[in-house]
Amino acid sequence: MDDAHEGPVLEVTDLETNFKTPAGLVRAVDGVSLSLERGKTIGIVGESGSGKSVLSRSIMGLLPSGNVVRKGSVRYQGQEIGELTPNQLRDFWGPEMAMIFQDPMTSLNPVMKIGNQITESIRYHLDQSKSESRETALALLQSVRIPEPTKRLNEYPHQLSGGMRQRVCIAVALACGPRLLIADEPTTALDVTVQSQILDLLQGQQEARFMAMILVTHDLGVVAGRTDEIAVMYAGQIVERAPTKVLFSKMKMPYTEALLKSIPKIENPSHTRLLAISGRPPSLVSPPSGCRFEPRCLYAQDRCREEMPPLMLAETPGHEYRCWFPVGTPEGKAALEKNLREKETPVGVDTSALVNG
Amino acid sequence: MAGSGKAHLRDGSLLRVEDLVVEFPAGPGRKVHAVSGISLDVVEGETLGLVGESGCGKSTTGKAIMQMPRPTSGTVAFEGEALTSLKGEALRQTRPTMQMIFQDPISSLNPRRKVGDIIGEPLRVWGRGDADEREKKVREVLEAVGIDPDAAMPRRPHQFSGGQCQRISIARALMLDPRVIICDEPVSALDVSVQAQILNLLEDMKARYGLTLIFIAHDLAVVKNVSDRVAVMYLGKVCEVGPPDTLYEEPAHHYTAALLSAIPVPDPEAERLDAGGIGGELPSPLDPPSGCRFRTRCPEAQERCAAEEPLMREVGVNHFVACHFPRIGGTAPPDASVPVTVSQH
Amino acid sequence: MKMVLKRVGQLVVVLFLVTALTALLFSLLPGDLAEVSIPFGSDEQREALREDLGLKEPVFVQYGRWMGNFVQGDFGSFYRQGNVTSVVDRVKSTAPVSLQLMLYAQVLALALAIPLGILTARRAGSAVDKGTNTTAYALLALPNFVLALVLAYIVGVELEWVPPQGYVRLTQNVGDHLKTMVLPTVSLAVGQVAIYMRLLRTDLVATLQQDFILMAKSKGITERRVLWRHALRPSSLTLLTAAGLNVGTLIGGALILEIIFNLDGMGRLIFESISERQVVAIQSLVAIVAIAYVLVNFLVDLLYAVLDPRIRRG
Amino acid sequence: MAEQTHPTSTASLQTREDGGLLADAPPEVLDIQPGLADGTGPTGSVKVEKSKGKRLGVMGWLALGWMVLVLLMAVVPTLFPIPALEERSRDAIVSGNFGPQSGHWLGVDGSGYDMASKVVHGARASMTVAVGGITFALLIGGFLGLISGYFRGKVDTVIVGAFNVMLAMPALILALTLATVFATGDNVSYARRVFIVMLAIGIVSIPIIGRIARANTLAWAEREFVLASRLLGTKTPRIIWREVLPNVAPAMFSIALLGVGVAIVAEGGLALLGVGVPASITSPSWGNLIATLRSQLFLGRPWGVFAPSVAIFLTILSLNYLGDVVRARFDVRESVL
Repeated sequence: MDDAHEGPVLEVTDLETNFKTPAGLVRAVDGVSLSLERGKTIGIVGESGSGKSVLSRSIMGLLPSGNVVRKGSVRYQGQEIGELTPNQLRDFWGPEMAMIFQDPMTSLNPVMKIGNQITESIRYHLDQSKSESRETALALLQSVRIPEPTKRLNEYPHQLSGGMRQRVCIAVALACGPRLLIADEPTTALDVTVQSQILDLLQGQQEARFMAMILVTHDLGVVAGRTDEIAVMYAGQIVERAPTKVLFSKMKMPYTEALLKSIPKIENPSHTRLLAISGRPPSLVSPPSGCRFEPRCLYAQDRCREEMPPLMLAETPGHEYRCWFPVGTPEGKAALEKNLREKETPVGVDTSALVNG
Repeated sequence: MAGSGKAHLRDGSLLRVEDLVVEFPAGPGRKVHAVSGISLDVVEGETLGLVGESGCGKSTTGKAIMQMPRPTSGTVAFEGEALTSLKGEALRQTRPTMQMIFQDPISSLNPRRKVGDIIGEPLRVWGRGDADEREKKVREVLEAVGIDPDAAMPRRPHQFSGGQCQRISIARALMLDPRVIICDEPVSALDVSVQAQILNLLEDMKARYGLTLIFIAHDLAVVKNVSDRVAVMYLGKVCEVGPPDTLYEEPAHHYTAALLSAIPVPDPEAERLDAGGIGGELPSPLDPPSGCRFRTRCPEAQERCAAEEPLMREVGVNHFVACHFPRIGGTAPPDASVPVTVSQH
Repeated sequence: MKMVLKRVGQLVVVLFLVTALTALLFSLLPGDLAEVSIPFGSDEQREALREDLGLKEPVFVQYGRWMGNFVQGDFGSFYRQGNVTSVVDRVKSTAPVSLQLMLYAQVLALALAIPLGILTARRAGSAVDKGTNTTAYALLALPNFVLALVLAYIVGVELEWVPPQGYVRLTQNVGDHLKTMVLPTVSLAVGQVAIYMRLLRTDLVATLQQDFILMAKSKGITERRVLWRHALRPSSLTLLTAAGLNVGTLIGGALILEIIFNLDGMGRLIFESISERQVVAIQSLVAIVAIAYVLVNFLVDLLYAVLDPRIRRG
Repeated sequence: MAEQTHPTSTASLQTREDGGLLADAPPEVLDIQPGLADGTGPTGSVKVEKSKGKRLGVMGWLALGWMVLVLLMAVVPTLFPIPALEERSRDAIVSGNFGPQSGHWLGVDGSGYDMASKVVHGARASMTVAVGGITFALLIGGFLGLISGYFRGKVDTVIVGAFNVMLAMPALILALTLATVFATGDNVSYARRVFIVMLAIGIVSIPIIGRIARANTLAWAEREFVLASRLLGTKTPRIIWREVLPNVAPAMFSIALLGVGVAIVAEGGLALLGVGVPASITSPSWGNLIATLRSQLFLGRPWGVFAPSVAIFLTILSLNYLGDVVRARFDVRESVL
């Protein structure tokens, strides 16, 4: 890949990723489009089963071959990823794109020294000698702020704490200087104090290396202060996408609003009643034909069940949402008020909690 | 430590834990100091939140209160009766008064039994009621936790989602009309939207059945939401106890402050208070630091912190901290009576 | 070091219990041992034998004497009509036969099972995988003595490629030695191949689904390297344990095959001693087998620590 | 080590993201929450649950059919249209044709006795010894394993030590010793010999089944539902019986099915060593048929060995298959040796 490429590093268009299972076709990712510029970070937020992890692996081309059906386009610096042979794809992994996984306890090989786990891709992709690669690994460990890096090179993963292991994983991912870093729930398995250290580290490295970064998480708090743009996923689809500040200040999608309201907030007094989202996400085998959030939505009307809303543009540039009765609009307000009056939505979601709360 | 002391204990509490120590053998001559002399109490109808990061001993504390495993030393008293001195059948007789809910809702339910059997089991174990009365009670409690009894009773746990399994676990804990329920990370394994349902349910059940709760979790916001009193733990010790609103507003312990500043806030405009976080690694529970256990990572640590273990003292209304140099309340007075705890190793 | 000491301690306890149990068992044997051993001897000969074996003394005294001799390398004697042979001498002549048989079989089994396990795990679900698995499945249901008899009949009797029975020492003639060993070795190895292959396949398939394999793949290194450097080592642990535990099965199998193929090995020796009630010899032989078994498993534990660094410390 | 692995993977569902969901997601389940009668819908999706691997399948039915046949042979051999055991075929000896022929579907042995008849009648001794021995081992080994895994500590140390001592002696040699000591001599009855062979096979299987039971108990007893039951005040025997055993039983049962196969082989091995079920014209077992007729093999008359060998092969194959079906059905992991 040459640096001369103009435009976004990554362009995803109508990406679909389905899994064949005995129960039927699971539509894990369903028509997702997004693009990402160099030096920018996009946050992908969703609950488990929303398809966010499948999306990130699908972008990498890292899905198992057997039972996966993939459609749509993923272009990395103009190159269509789906057209690459496995060998070409391997040359992409490391120097072009790299990934960090959720659980640092299981994502390092337990029987291999840390040094070797870092140097193997350096030696393979960058053709460095054994001693050169060791120097590089040492520098990497220093840059991810691991104390006593020389000693660590000869240690095994079980000798490190979770936070240290995630730092090693970051060093492994950064080893060949990728332009796109995908961090798939990098801090979910970590304690809160370690989480902030790791997020700071990722942000620092992303800025210093001018990388594009995809930060996948279920926690709106994690992406709030650290991304340029956020995409909210629900049941395999992007339901809202906006620049970070716009999303929080002018959210249109009832799901985004409900998600934010269901989280206990530290500044609220104790025993504040939470606005829980009733029910649970729909089956990905036979999702509702209308809006996928409709069965749980407080704004839902008959139209929502009949017709799937497309991604619509909001007034702010770069803000898209998937809703017929968006939050903060006259239609949305009317829909909500109607449901409040009738104490329930057309499918029977109880709205009285909202009145009491 | 983050320290010892019992200044924060109250009179007339329902459950009183004093100097609780739990140690596990870890090979010849070594032991894990999981819980090292903590004291806590809960008054009737209150929710005590126990918060801390992984490895701080909060779950071990919960289980030791239930005498499962039995603590190495210390006393646990329920309405003045020391559970720690009861054995065998006498201890078993106290079981119905305290129940527990666990983190992993799927592991909490026997996959080979039907939900109706699982929920009815406590009544059969204690021989309460006849078959009809038992079924009536099962139905009542299942409905209370928001599960349709007719659909649920003949099914097995794997046919339910994590959130529903957690509801079923709560129902089982309620069957014997307990006075206290210890909730050990009950929402950590659940998605955010389901988490809110379970938290609301716990509040409802507490009101409906007049429960006293001990709520153990690592998420400070969740703990604040449900608690009347919060205890922060670090490496087997309690560092700070207080009412949630004041404790979160004005943390006295440096560790609490660091924890609070590390929470990611879902608001891009929020100023990220960079309190420097806490550096360093959690010390090994095999060989904890002398004096205050937090001193190896504390930004304000001084010589005294290594030599002398801080005691609990009141720094605000009902707000207690075990720290020599807390963020509020001034330096602790010198106390020569406190023996210097030096690590044996 | 601590581990070695602990292991030696265990070895001693196991040996003591195994031999004591054997001694106790044989003391329950009905009839007079001297009578059974030399049915046609004179009364004086029997009396001498009783004296020699200490048959008049209580069991534990007999046992103590045996133990004293055993640790000094004296394994006792065979008492037969008119002659007394030393157990040590017989062990020296028979042990190599059994060891060769087991070693050949184990090497052959692993040499076939490891590549097959890797191949089928990599192509899990493919025709090759299914075919290999079905074959392995069938072979698992084939007792080694059945296989041995069928092979002896087809290869030895019908085709006359190799002698159906008998043994030639390695030092006598290498070619003939291998010819006599091929049928017993194959008979013993086939079942093991199936077991090992299936174990390795299962473990590899599980390992290949681990996060660290995904991580290794995402580094963009070759598939070969992912398989050999990352997946194989953590997957070989169960196989290793199985190989150690299987030594017991191997010894039992060797015993049967030595009888079918008429090989003069340890198994035959044990069989003879038991049917002739040579109590002292049995105790020594059982002790030797137990030592071998425990030692092999000790070696397996050491290898385990080499393969898995998590076990190494403390 | 391998023994510590958890028996099922359901727990991972909650913590792992989509990867886990797709790898082993439960069926999209019914939604029983109030106010959500519609939504994901309780209909349709529940039925999808039985996936392919869990049904018996053609092979499973064949295996089951063969085992039923074997049991019929063992219980009512008279059901089968076969010549009497004592009947000899003059024709076969005269013509020198010992292979399958009209009236002798499995051929005849070197002395002209019908092999089908011997195989059918041999089933009783073989199955008695194998099923009886394994049942004995299942009761004793299963009990010891449950106790050992549930209580841990000293009880565990003692029981595991006993298992290890038993395992340090190769099973066949131990069985041989037991059979020699208790079942040889002039005036030992047939029934006593069969009983002792059965017992010998049972005793050597105890540590194997015991280890499986223990490893599974260790894993299941760690589950929180067991802790929950203890906290409810349930007495220990009830916990073991109601909470632990139902989860450990599938693993024990599947290993017992394999164990019956191994026991059939062991019966053959003991017969070859001369201490099995005593052989005579009227008391065949599959093992003693092979043992007594094997010398004919070298004389070019292999049918005496082939017929019982095929019976043994098919039986073990069926048992292994059924064992796997049990394992797949109850999601038993193959982690334990």
